Amino acid sequence: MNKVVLGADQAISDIEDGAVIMLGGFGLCGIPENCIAALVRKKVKHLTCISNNAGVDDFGIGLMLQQRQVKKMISSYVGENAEFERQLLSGELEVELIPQGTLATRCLAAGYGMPAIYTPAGVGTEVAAGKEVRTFNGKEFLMEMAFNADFAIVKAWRGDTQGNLIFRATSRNFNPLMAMAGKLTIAEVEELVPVGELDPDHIHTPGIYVHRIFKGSNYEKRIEQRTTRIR
Amino acid sequence: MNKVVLGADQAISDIEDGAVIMLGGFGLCGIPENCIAALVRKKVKHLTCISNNAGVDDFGIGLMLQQRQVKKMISSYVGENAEFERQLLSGELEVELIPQGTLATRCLAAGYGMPAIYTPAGVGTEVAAGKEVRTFNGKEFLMEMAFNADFAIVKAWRGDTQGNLIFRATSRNFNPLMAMAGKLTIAEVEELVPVGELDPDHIHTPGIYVHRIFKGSNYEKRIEQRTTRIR
Amino acid sequence: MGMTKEQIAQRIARELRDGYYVNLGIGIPTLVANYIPSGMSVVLQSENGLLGMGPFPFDGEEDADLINAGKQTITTLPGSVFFDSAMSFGMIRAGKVDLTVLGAMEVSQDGDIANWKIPGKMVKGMGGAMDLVASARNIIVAMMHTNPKGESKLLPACQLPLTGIRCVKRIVSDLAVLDVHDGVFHLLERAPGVSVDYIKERTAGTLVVQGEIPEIIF
Amino acid sequence: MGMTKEQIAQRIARELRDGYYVNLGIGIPTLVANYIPSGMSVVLQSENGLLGMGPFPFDGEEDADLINAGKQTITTLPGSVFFDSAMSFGMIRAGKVDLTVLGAMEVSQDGDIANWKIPGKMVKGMGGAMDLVASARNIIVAMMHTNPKGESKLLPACQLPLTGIRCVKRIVSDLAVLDVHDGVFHLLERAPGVSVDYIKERTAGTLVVQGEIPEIIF
Repeated sequence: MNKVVLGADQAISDIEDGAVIMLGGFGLCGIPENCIAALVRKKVKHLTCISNNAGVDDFGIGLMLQQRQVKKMISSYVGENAEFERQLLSGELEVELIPQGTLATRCLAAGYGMPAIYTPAGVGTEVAAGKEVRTFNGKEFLMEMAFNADFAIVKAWRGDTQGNLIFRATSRNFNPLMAMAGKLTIAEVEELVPVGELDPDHIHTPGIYVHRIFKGSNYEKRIEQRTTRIR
Repeated sequence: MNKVVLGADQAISDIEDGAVIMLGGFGLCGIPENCIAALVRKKVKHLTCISNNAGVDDFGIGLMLQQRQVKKMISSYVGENAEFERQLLSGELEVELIPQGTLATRCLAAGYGMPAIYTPAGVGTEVAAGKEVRTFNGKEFLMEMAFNADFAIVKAWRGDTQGNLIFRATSRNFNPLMAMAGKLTIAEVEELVPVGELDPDHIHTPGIYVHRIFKGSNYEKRIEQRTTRIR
Repeated sequence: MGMTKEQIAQRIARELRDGYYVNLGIGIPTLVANYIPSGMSVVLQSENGLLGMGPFPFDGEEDADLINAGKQTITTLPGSVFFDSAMSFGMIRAGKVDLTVLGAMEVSQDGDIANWKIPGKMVKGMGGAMDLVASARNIIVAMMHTNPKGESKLLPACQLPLTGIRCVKRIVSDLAVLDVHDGVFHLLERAPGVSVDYIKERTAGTLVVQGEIPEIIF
Repeated sequence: MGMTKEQIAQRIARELRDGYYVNLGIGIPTLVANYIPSGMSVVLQSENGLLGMGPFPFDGEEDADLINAGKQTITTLPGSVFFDSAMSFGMIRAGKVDLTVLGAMEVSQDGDIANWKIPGKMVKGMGGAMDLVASARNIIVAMMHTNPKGESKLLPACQLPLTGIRCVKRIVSDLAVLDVHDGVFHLLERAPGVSVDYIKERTAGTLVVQGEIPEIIF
């Protein structure tokens, strides 16, 4: 049983046109840079991408948008991205906007085998259109369905050869949730260690959820809003 | 803002007769020994206890059963416990048995503000009696409600003065879930450290879920089934 | 006339209590962090997965893995915790965050809020706003009382697509502090030098004024 | 006549595949761990919160914080992971565990299973059994073909309170290996020295026997 693959190209080799893929990350923080680059190289098209954001024009999922590889984005915030805007307005790109907590919890539901969850987010708004509204203890909730994605692609800080993952700081975000939610989960890691090197109490994603893992390279880890203070 | 209390007696001082309390632990592993002892000392009665197990005759929740402090147990497995059996047969004690995964997920639901969850566990069995059955993708699920407990009492390995908790090995079990689920959460820890000493990436329960914390003492950590192999 | 953004933030900071866990939205709400009274323990939640948000890093110490919900580089504090987005919105949904402060384009006298979408303009998405407003036990809106054209943003009913309904409890605008309950706005405090009549004229929704309305003192 | 408990476990172990994640119940299922082919990577899940269950500890090295779902002291292995009970049953419910092996008091030809409660006897609880049977993609039941009175435990319909319905895929009893589908039992293999007729006589449910039924070889 070997989950370790050589690199991003091998890891994503069976992602075909029309696939539904989840991509971890919040903004540009914790995104699977290597796999995104490989998807661009593979020129796979008509993808449905579930990711909190859509990258920026020249980085992250923005690179896939530039190559017109994305048919539909399912996100909570698509931010400043001129190419995204152009494709959306021209009708080339379909966008489904869903509340961030709903996005996260629909991943959790998939990873925990729960077909649907109830959340108050979006009650009384256009997000509720066509959805079941149900009252519990006098408060209204929307029923939201678990995601059903062919692939999940996540980025972790450290991983071992059994696919156990540890994330770092706020680059954790959606990564462990999507790792659980994908039918097939690919993890790229900054550091790939032999099995037994990660403390079993510190692992965020158990390897049972991870099917392929590789050590990524040349991480750019671009910063979207560089804010600092004076010493 | 001070979450640190002197000890178990102070921590549970406002738990009154008739309270609904959750107690962490699986078997005797990871149970809040100090708080259980304090509840026995306080002689608080008519409690509803939500805990995966009911201890053994002379340890864990069994100590509270001996003092007839428990009106109702909500558990998945009540094991070998003669006093428990006697009270159950005599009608002194009420028992609600629920599947272990349902127990865990009803805690998670409470901690995550989800009023109800769907699980396939118990479909077609007596557990389903009176519950809504709903079909998703051709499979039947039961709707199970989030717990609503006045107090959660958990045991962690290490904690800091802001209530951040780290659990050890399989003594984690229900503890982080119940910590999230209680309206008021009390944590007893083997080691209480100053804030800043726990790695923010390794904390299992964020302090936002914990209202009181203290360093427990004299942990017995009794082993229920001592199984070993020969060298 | 009216309060500056800093003064709005400063006034909101007076709503903080020791031990509060607080989520601050982008814009004026972020400024509230600058006015936490010293000695008061207030823990800031950032919904991308952090409790205990610290100040911006010193120049050169930015960490790409450590950002807030506005995607700004930040720092941690002693006691900080990281978690995933499901737990983050879980604690929000469960009402564990004591106070949420966010901006608004419109608020109605029923407590509805619109702050994510303007028809005809490019939609960027609601991010975590719908979760926050639907879940928070206590929401304060930080906003300008009127739009640049001078039209009231405190309305009988929101005109813009809603972010959430019946959720806003309190508004701190540049002109006033108001509570929202029982289907009307209640005037509580006036900005320095702003008259009750001036506020009335700029409040399109029903405004209840009871007794003497104190002026905010800084 | 028929297989020993060890042989049942040994036969079940032949169902293991490299890379499997497996949950083994208490009793005969636990013995399956002793027959994992060397060189094959099989990770054992213990539903109290562990992936990668190792053998019992050496005498004197027991750790009270490290037990399995049967409350026995155990050890970890390189690659082990601890998690909470919600994640544990989450991965079970999501079908991430490849194989679940558990005991049964009765199995019906529809794949229903009863293994938690006997009317009139003290009820101990279902523990994680209902979650496991309702969720697992692949369930093998390890059981005696008959009760001590010689009555079949493979029935047209279960008499005891059910643990789960339409879930059992395969049975390895002391007498035979059987599949359960299309509302009948299908005989696949015979225990050493056990005849098809002998199995037929001891199977109360409908038993389909097609072609030559091979004898299990150890």
